[in-house]
Amino acid sequence: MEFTRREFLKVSGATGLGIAFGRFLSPVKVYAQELRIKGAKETPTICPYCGGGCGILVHTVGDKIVYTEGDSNHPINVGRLCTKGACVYQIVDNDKRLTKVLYRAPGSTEWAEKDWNWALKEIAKRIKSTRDANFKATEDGVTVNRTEAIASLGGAALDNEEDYLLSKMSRALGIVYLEHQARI
Amino acid sequence: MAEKACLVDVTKCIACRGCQIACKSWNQLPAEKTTFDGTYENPPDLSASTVTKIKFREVAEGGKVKWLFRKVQCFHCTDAGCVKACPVPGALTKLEDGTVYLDQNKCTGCKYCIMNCPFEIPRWDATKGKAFKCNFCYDRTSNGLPPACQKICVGGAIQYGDRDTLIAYAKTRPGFLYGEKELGGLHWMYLLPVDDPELYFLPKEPKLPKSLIVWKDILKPIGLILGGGSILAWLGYHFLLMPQKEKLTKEAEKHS
Amino acid sequence: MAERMIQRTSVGQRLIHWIHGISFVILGLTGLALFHKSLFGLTAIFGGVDSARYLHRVFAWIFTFNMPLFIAVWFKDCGIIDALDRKWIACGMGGYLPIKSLYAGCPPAGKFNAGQKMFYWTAVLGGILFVVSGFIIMNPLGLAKQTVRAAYILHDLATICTVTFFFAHLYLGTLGAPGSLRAIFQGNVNEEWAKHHHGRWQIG
Amino acid sequence: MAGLGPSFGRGAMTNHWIDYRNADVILVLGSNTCENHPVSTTWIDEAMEKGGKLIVVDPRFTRTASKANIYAPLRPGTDIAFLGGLINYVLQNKLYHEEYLMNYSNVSFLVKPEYSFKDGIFSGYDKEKRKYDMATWGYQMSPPGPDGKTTPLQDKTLKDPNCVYQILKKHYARYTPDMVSKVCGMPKESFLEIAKVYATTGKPGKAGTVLYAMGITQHSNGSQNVRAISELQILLGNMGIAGGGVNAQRGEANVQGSTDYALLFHLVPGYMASPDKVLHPILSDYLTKETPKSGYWVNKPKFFVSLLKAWWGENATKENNFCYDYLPKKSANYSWIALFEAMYAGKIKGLSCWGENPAVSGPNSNLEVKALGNLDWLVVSDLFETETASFWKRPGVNPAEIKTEVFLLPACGSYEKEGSITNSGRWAQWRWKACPAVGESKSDLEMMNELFEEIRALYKKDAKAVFPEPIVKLNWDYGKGEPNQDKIVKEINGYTIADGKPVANFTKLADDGSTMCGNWIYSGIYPEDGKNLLKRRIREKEGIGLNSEWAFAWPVNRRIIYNRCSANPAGQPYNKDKWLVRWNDTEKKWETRDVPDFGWKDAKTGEMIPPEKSAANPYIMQPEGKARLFTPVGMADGPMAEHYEPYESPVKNLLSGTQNDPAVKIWAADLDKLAPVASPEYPIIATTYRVVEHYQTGTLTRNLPWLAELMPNLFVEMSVELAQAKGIKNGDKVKVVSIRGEVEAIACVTPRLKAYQLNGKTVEVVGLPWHWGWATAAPGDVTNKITPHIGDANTMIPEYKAFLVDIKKEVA
Repeated sequence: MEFTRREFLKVSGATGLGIAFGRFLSPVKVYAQELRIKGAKETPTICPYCGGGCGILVHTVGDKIVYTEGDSNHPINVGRLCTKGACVYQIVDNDKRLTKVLYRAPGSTEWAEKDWNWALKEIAKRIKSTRDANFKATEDGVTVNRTEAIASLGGAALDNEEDYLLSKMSRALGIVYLEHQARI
Repeated sequence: MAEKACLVDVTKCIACRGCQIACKSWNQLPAEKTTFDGTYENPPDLSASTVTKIKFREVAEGGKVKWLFRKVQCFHCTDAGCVKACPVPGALTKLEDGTVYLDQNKCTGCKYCIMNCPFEIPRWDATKGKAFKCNFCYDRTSNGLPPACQKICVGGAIQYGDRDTLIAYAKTRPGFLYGEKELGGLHWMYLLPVDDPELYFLPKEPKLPKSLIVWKDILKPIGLILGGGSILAWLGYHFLLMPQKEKLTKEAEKHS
Repeated sequence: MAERMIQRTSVGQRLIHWIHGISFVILGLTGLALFHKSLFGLTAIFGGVDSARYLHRVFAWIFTFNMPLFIAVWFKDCGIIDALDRKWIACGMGGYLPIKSLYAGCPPAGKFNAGQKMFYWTAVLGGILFVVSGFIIMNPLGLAKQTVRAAYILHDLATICTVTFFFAHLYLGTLGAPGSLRAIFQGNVNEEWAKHHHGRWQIG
Repeated sequence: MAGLGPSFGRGAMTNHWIDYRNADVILVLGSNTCENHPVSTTWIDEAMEKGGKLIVVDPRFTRTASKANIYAPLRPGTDIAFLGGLINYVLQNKLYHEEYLMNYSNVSFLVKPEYSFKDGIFSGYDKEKRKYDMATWGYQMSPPGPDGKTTPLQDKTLKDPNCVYQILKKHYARYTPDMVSKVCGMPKESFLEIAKVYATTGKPGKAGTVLYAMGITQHSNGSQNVRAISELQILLGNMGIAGGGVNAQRGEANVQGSTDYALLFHLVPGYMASPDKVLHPILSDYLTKETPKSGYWVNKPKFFVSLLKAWWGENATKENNFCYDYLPKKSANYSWIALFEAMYAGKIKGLSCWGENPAVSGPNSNLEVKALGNLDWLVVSDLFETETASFWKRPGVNPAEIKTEVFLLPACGSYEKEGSITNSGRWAQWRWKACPAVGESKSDLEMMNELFEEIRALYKKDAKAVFPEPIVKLNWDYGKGEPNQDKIVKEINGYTIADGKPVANFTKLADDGSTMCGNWIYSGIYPEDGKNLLKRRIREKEGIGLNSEWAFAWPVNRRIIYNRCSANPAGQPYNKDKWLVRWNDTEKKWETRDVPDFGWKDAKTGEMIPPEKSAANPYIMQPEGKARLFTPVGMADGPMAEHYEPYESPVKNLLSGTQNDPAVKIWAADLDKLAPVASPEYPIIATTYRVVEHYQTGTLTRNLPWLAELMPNLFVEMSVELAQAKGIKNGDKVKVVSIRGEVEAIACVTPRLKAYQLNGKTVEVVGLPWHWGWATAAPGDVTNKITPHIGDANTMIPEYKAFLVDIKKEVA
């Protein structure tokens, strides 16, 4: 009889305790869930946005990016990030990214897809022709070796090594209109 | 195991909303289409894809201006309205570390939790046909990592750790602790500079809806008793009372 | 002499009764599964909670559209409770509560006794309550929280009343009164049964 | 950074982010640091936890202000009035750091009697040329000593009227608290409260730091704003100490690096002037004119020759002046505004934009975007399609009429390639490649390498090419496609040519052509083959946050520059626990936490140099070895900061009869219009700024859904009163109109902005972020259509922060 009575109570669910405290369930044990970045490779990088220099870890599985998060080992941001730093994942995982060289012909209303080889050759031709057509060797008897017909803007977003090569290339070409974000 | 919690010092929050993005980034939640309608605050409300956000309030008094920010997400209450309301075993559970975990695999989309949370936190995910809310980054915390929003907070406004330690720490700080007692104790607590929770969009004495208690703790048990009882009653009637009823009515017929 | 059979229910009454009955049972089972965690096992019948709720919504529509017909087609027989019915109730539910002193001078039941009329009204009022609160519960998002929370309680109240009473209806329609089941299946009963159970029923 | 160089000898942030936690008082001026440099919040918070005070002075009540202990509003363009007020307050109440001042600054130096300042104009002003002749600002020099050297005369009693102290005192006497309140529209009590609190950092052992950004520099007297900060910080002895400094918070991830590597018309890598036609016709002119008699810059020839060797290798010989003539010589101002004026006039045929989006970021955008149409060809390298790349299909133009050819090259992102960047605290950190480049995008490094190879090939083939030598003979051999990183880093570090061994640092460079070095200030990053210090990731266990083994801070990994001043002349630290260098008198040696910024050890003998010697020369880059309260040279518009009104201002200048900075170049193309003073048509002051959710022109943020969700549209912040007056409700569409153009934005009506009371006149202020443009998934109008084409006298940085507009309610 005992068993059926408890069975009965269980079936009806109206245990006296249940009514009084209303808390039917006691807390459930905690089990470690699988981390979605388990086994991902972590590559340190520095945030591309402001001048803070905060450390970020990029998690990748094979070639695919899965997650980015603050680098806890980095002394400047101690693993923390701001609004933009938190979002660097979407710079790569983004269907708006340019994936092809694009060319716009004079007067055209559309972009045309081109390949790198063609583009770099055409750009080189234009640089040479514009430089040579507007090159000034001397001014008031002084050697100046410059062209004022080509300007180069950028890049506070480039790496140091890129800035160095750009500085070197521009000066070798005789460019004086050399400016970038530090000026505005 | 010791209960975990987060303590938010609202005076340190700069509303940069790194937490909103860290949450979406870790939990892979989509962005919403929003427009700027006169306030920095966006998106305007929680949703199934925005399970944490910062609420803004500009206060101008006596020539001085204050700009108040308060992070909202599931409070992971001890007496959780959603856990009590949820009819599906295991869909909304109170875990030992204090997390109130909504398991979307089990959720059937009845919306009871949405209707019964005193803080109006769980929201409807129309695409999945299920409810969703902040799960305290349970996959992270169960592996010893802090929640994504806590880790990223650049102002140091959010601390994560043992609930008791955080309460003891909060008591040493200026300001008022919100969440120690409310609803049996919240696992997201707030250090407010003034004893005015409403100023920070926090209900003064949050309570579970009376209807929920009536519904779940009074009506349903009674229902079960009546339901179960009436089956047994009629079985008992059949053997004990039906013969007498037949005897009584048959006699009456003979006389008439 | 072969027993004379008497027509008790029309085809329409029976059809509408069964539409209402079957949907009520299915709605009951799928609904009770969510009534309390202890009953959640009922969802297994329907292959899980999601299909149980899907069925609940399907039969909710059937139940809702059938409701007006049910009210109309049974009103004449069970809708009107007259003085004699009340007297019948007073004497221990026509003897169902077998207390000799009460039962004395108890008028015989009409075509449908007061108990059945009470069950009719419970089913009707409960049904309407089910439909109104049910549709609120199904689409709560735009509504005021208080309204939805009230709907939850009302839906359960309707459940408790109708389901509890339903067990009576089930018992009294089968074991409680042999020979009754035909009334809702074939539609006729034998004369003897009619006289015994429904003395006041002017047959024909 | 043209205010920092003349003041201290180097033009960079003097301390670093983590160091903010060592400050007793933090003054945030001309910066919304919590929004635009959010990591500072972490360290400001730590400073405040230890009882530090945060003061924020900003025209708007920003999210940074919400954290401040003291906030005060300041009319845009009046920073010097406010700072002059602080300087005056410190001088009048003698709250300066006496010992620091007497030993480490030029406070006691005597200025030539010919120097004068009348009604806003310093002596030596040429009205037509709008330029100063700085001769009269020089120090009085002693007759040449036995070694032929002359030294500046001093009056240690500070009584001589020509001594810097007296000049300073007289100059800033006009900046009374009342004047500050009238000019800046700041309540007097707020000013006095701030002055009192900030002046406490003048006490020895106390540290006060000033955080600034574009809010200081983007004015017609931006460089002098920086000078004013520097003068204040020298008076209070806050330079060269932990928790102190003048912290220029750079806006972009590697704007420090791009400035260090001289992507600026007036420099070559290492902050050396680019050759000038008039000043440096030949190499010897350059070396003599550009090399001062004393101060560390005496080594400039070593750095310059090593650079030429790095660029033209063995072709650069003593005989051909190390190919000096291959460098183009400037004979004009080719800065940003000048560049677009020239392009607008059709003089520029080709433009390349490397991760730059001028169509949105440049001032007076109507002119600049029109100028793009005059180009024959345009090359843009970026991650997304930018407004600059698609200027030919911007709203309101017919593409058929625009003849410019455009090449849009897909660039890969920061962690799709490898390389280093330098943050605002001069830390050069390495970045590793985490995943392959998206689509067919390439790193800019690879683009440049392949492009240059193509150009060189054309020049080698074409016999009739014009002056091919600098190209053909360029030392450019980085392999095919993606260049070898180590090779470039080694070239930058410099090495001895004979054995190709990297130099330990720039002290090893020579001017005889035996060494080559791409950028002397980075020398030391690659001291041995295969040892790239930029990749170091060793975090300090304890200490005050210097992290000397994390990456590399130029110069020579010094984390806090001018750190000799953290100790008194006898070498004892002013602050016991936050010491940087310390003279151990018993063992007669220096104990150092940071790389000393002074002669502390004899290079040859290894002998320790006693503190008295370096106490006389703590600012090693300055010829006189001292911090300059008064700058005899280096500043085009005056030896001391003086308040002038922005070029578009609602009021007359109360501090002098000179309305605007007299040394600023004024451009006169048809679209270079400027509203007159107190213009009735444009009565409202406008300022532009950034929000934490977006970055610069928005190319890298408006395309990111999670960020576009937070801040989807362009808005204009205005006061409640202004909105009422114009019948504008919060969220309405409005037009912000200046004499140059108009911008459509959504009204953000807020009490965080209030009208300014300027000497009896009420003037409203509105503010707009400038991140939007017609491209990307979250487009908007281009704010810079309404900003002026007027720049600072020294840097030519445009005056984005203060100009005049009117607001109109959108009727449609």
